[in-house]
Amino acid sequence: MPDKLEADVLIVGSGLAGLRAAIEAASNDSNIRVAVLTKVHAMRSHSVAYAGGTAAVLYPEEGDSFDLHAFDTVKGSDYLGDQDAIELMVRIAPQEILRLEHWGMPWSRRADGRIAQRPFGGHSFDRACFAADKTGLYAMQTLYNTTHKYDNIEIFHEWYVTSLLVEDGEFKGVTAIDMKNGEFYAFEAKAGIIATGGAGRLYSFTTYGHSATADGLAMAYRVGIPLKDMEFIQFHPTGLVPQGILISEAARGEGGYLRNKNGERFMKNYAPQKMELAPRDIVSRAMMKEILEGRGFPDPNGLDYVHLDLTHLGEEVIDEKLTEIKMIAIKFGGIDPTKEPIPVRPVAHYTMGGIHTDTYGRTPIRGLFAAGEAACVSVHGANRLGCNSTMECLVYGYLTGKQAAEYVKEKGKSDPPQELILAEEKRIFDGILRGGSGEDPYMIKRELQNTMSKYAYVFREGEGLKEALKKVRELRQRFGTGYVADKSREFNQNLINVLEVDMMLEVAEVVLVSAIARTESRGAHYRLDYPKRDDVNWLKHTLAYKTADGPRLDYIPVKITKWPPAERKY
Amino acid sequence: MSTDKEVEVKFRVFRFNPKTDFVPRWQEYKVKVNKSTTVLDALLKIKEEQDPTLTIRYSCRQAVCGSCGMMINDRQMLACFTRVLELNSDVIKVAPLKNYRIIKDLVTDFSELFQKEKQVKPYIIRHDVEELLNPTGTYKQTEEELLGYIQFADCIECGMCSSACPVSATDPLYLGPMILNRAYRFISDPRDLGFEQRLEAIDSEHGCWRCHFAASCSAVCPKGVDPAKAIQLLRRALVKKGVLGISSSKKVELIPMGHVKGKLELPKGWE
Amino acid sequence: MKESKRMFLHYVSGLIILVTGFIHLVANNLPGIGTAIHESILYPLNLIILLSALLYHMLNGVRAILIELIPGRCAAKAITWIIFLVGIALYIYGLQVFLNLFWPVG
Amino acid sequence: MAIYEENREGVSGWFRLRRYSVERALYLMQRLSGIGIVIFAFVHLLYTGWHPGGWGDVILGIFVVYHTLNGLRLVLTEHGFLIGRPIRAVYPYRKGTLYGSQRYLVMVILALFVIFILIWSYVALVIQAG
Repeated sequence: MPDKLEADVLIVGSGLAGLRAAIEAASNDSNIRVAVLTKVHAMRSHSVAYAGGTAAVLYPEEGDSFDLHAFDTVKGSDYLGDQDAIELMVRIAPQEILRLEHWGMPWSRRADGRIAQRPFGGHSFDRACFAADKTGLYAMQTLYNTTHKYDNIEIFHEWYVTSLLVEDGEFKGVTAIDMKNGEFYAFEAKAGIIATGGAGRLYSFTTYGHSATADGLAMAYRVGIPLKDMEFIQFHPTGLVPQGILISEAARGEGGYLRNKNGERFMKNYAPQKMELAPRDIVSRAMMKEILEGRGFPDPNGLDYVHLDLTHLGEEVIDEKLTEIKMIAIKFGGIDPTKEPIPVRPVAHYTMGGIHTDTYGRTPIRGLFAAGEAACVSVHGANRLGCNSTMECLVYGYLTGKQAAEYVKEKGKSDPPQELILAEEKRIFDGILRGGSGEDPYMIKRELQNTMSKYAYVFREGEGLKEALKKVRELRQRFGTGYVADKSREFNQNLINVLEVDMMLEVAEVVLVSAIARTESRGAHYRLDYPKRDDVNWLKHTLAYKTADGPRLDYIPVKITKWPPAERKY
Repeated sequence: MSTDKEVEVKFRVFRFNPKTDFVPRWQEYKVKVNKSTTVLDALLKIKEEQDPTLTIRYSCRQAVCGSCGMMINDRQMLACFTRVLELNSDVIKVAPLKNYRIIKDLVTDFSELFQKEKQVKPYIIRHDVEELLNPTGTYKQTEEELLGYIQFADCIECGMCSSACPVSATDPLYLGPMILNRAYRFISDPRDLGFEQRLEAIDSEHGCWRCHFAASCSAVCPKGVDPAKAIQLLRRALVKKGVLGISSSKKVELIPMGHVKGKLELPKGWE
Repeated sequence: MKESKRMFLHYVSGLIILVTGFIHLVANNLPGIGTAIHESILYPLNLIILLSALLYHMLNGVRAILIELIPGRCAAKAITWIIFLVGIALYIYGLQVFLNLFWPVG
Repeated sequence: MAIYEENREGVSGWFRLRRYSVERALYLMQRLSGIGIVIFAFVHLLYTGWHPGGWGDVILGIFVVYHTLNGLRLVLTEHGFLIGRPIRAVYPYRKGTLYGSQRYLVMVILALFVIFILIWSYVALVIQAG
């Protein structure tokens, strides 16, 4: 029988949403024991990489308003976002900005000492609060450091959660492996929050770190929670060729240009008003169109690109506000952005879909919440605006943390079912570690990524998606239970990688099935065979449930409060 | 762009599992690399194509998460921030960071480091507790005040500075550059009022006075943080305040923001 | 005493050694002005200051090295005390040497 | 084995100078010269007025002069002088402690060191012996 550990609120994932939730739950009552389980060191979560900023209405006296922010978000989402949730979110956002400010966040400032804001794609007001172009690093640091303030938060660095323990529709805990010594634990908890981030590593050309392997999504999916809107994957316009490292939208926010082979600012043909600062789906499609029509620069690896031109901004602006971009361009691209344009191409960047939750971040399982990119509330609908994701992480981290704290106060001790724990231990150690069979997981992963990049990229097509689905199912067959070459217990990364690929295959299937079913083009999901938005048939969210023979799809309506669907023009 | 031809490079990688092996061994691999291949890319290529048992800690691959600090040719470097060909050597020696306990292969144990971090109370300490939790405005801070600490806030906690430090080489209790830098980041923040409360850890026998300005920490820092500078400025603050008794009072103005409201209605439990 | 005060004295004593040590060196090596200093009644005073500063600076330096070499929570305290006692003993010995030097008994 | 698992450099870490900045070598020399001076001072006090003489005096001079000059540099830098103000780190990074005034100070003390040692050697080997 594996050892047992206990906590009141258990948080899986230590990114922005996870840490924010931990702080909220812990500050609510010092008797609530909060455990954060993370498969990396908490500070290594990929939230550290976001650069641009966090959107919030800070200066209504200057013309911004909650309604304007909500409308921008709704319009950006191609009217698929739930408007009640969006209104709730934008209302809480400024408070979160100020909380971070009070906890030590070095927001960039105006001359009068107040928080500065910069323009961002799709926003009709300059409302992205930023800290140079390392906002994520500073925000993560602020939150991670603040967790030290609370003695009732314990962070379990490098613990890999393998499954959720659910009985009678109620959350009971998780099973996890302590990677350091390979011990298997059952972790009892009264409430759980999943904040494991997105599924970006399904693609080979991606801005995500190596850790974003959709674990949380797959675990939730396996215990019967539907995954919502998984066909919507955002492609950020500017990923550095060839690594895929993100060149933040801040580069365009500060006035960078996109140019094609002829040196032309081609965005004038696609979004004449907003130009480079149109929403990401539109810019990405424009770039891909330029590339496909032969106006891009060729790349020997097939990663054709266009140019992001910052040379006219001057060294001073780049040094003060775009330092990280300068570092990335010089070190990884071998290009000095003050002198040469940067080669960029649309890159997998964000999973709009995720674990199905209601307006407040609650999943259908009692006691289980989801927050951040792993969740789909849905506030981003079919396309997310820049800076809104980190706002969502903070706001929903706060909301779920608060609710979880309230929830556990009235709960007795949770008692997870033994047979589930034993079965999971058997599956991992007897089934995979000692007795695993199947092909090399790394090759499977590479093939999966190539398939997804080829068929489920910016432009999609029914036939291609079906082809990809066939391929993914074939990969699943070849993967078997998963084969682990490294038989040792201590820090068995090979085992973890196998478990990750297992989860990725699961989620990839959902993405493809959802995408095949949606026969329209909306936001980031653009079907060449159905290029029009279809509000009559498709103004609804996809829900994918796990069944023995693949995902079963269901649909629920979009909540509309103030803004009926209209044509989207920038 | 990446039209450059591929070159074969030899890697000598440190392999050791303290639980099962008696002594470490060096294993050699040959990898094809091009101009843009980083050491991390090469190691992952080894892991995925040649030896899945090789254990490396890695995550973001863009020098911002701080996972992949290791000894590359005997110097602390981030594997993702070092291009293989930039090293100009035929054999590349890769070993775990010095002065941390080894968990396996290239993975080292950071738990002591994180424990030390907690000792210096790395968060904003203020008396207005209610304002901290439910803000009504923003603390005024000019860009100039920001510049006083922003360099030290750039730390990604890769732990390489503490690994390079010659004092940490003999004294495991020494807080080390990473932690002292973190402490000074908060002490120099105009919003923070917790100077006295951090003294117990900083001003101890294993605190900031064990630094002897070898500046190796700054030499290896991949983010331009300059922890040596932070430590010296920290000592300056200690001497100024603790020894000479010159205290500069920190006063931070709160600029209220009317539209931010604290309370909201949330549903309770599940229906 | 706080570590910062101890180390501040370390720097101060270093500077004192610089001055008094220089006088000591000149007094013992240069003819003329050196001899004049040597015969002044302030010379023993200079020596005593030099001895105090030197002992402090030296032993504190040794203590720092030992603390870095022998880690342990109690070790640092023990080292400090031992060094302190050694310092007292050496200081008494030094004073006695000076006594013999300048005011020899018999 | 525990010693490999512990992975600590120990005293050998002091001598690992390659691939780091020059300040690390200066630190090592400061430490070694300090230990040398301590040993001399004990003997000097025990056998009142003793000094090695000749080349021994030259070596002692090297220790004392180096320790003094570098010590003066440390008095300044370790209290935050001449290492630059905190800045916004911009790639390619220039670290104040390894660059600018601090480095000039290093050059100055090394130059002074050479000059003083030459004078002292002349005194110790020629004048005193003569």
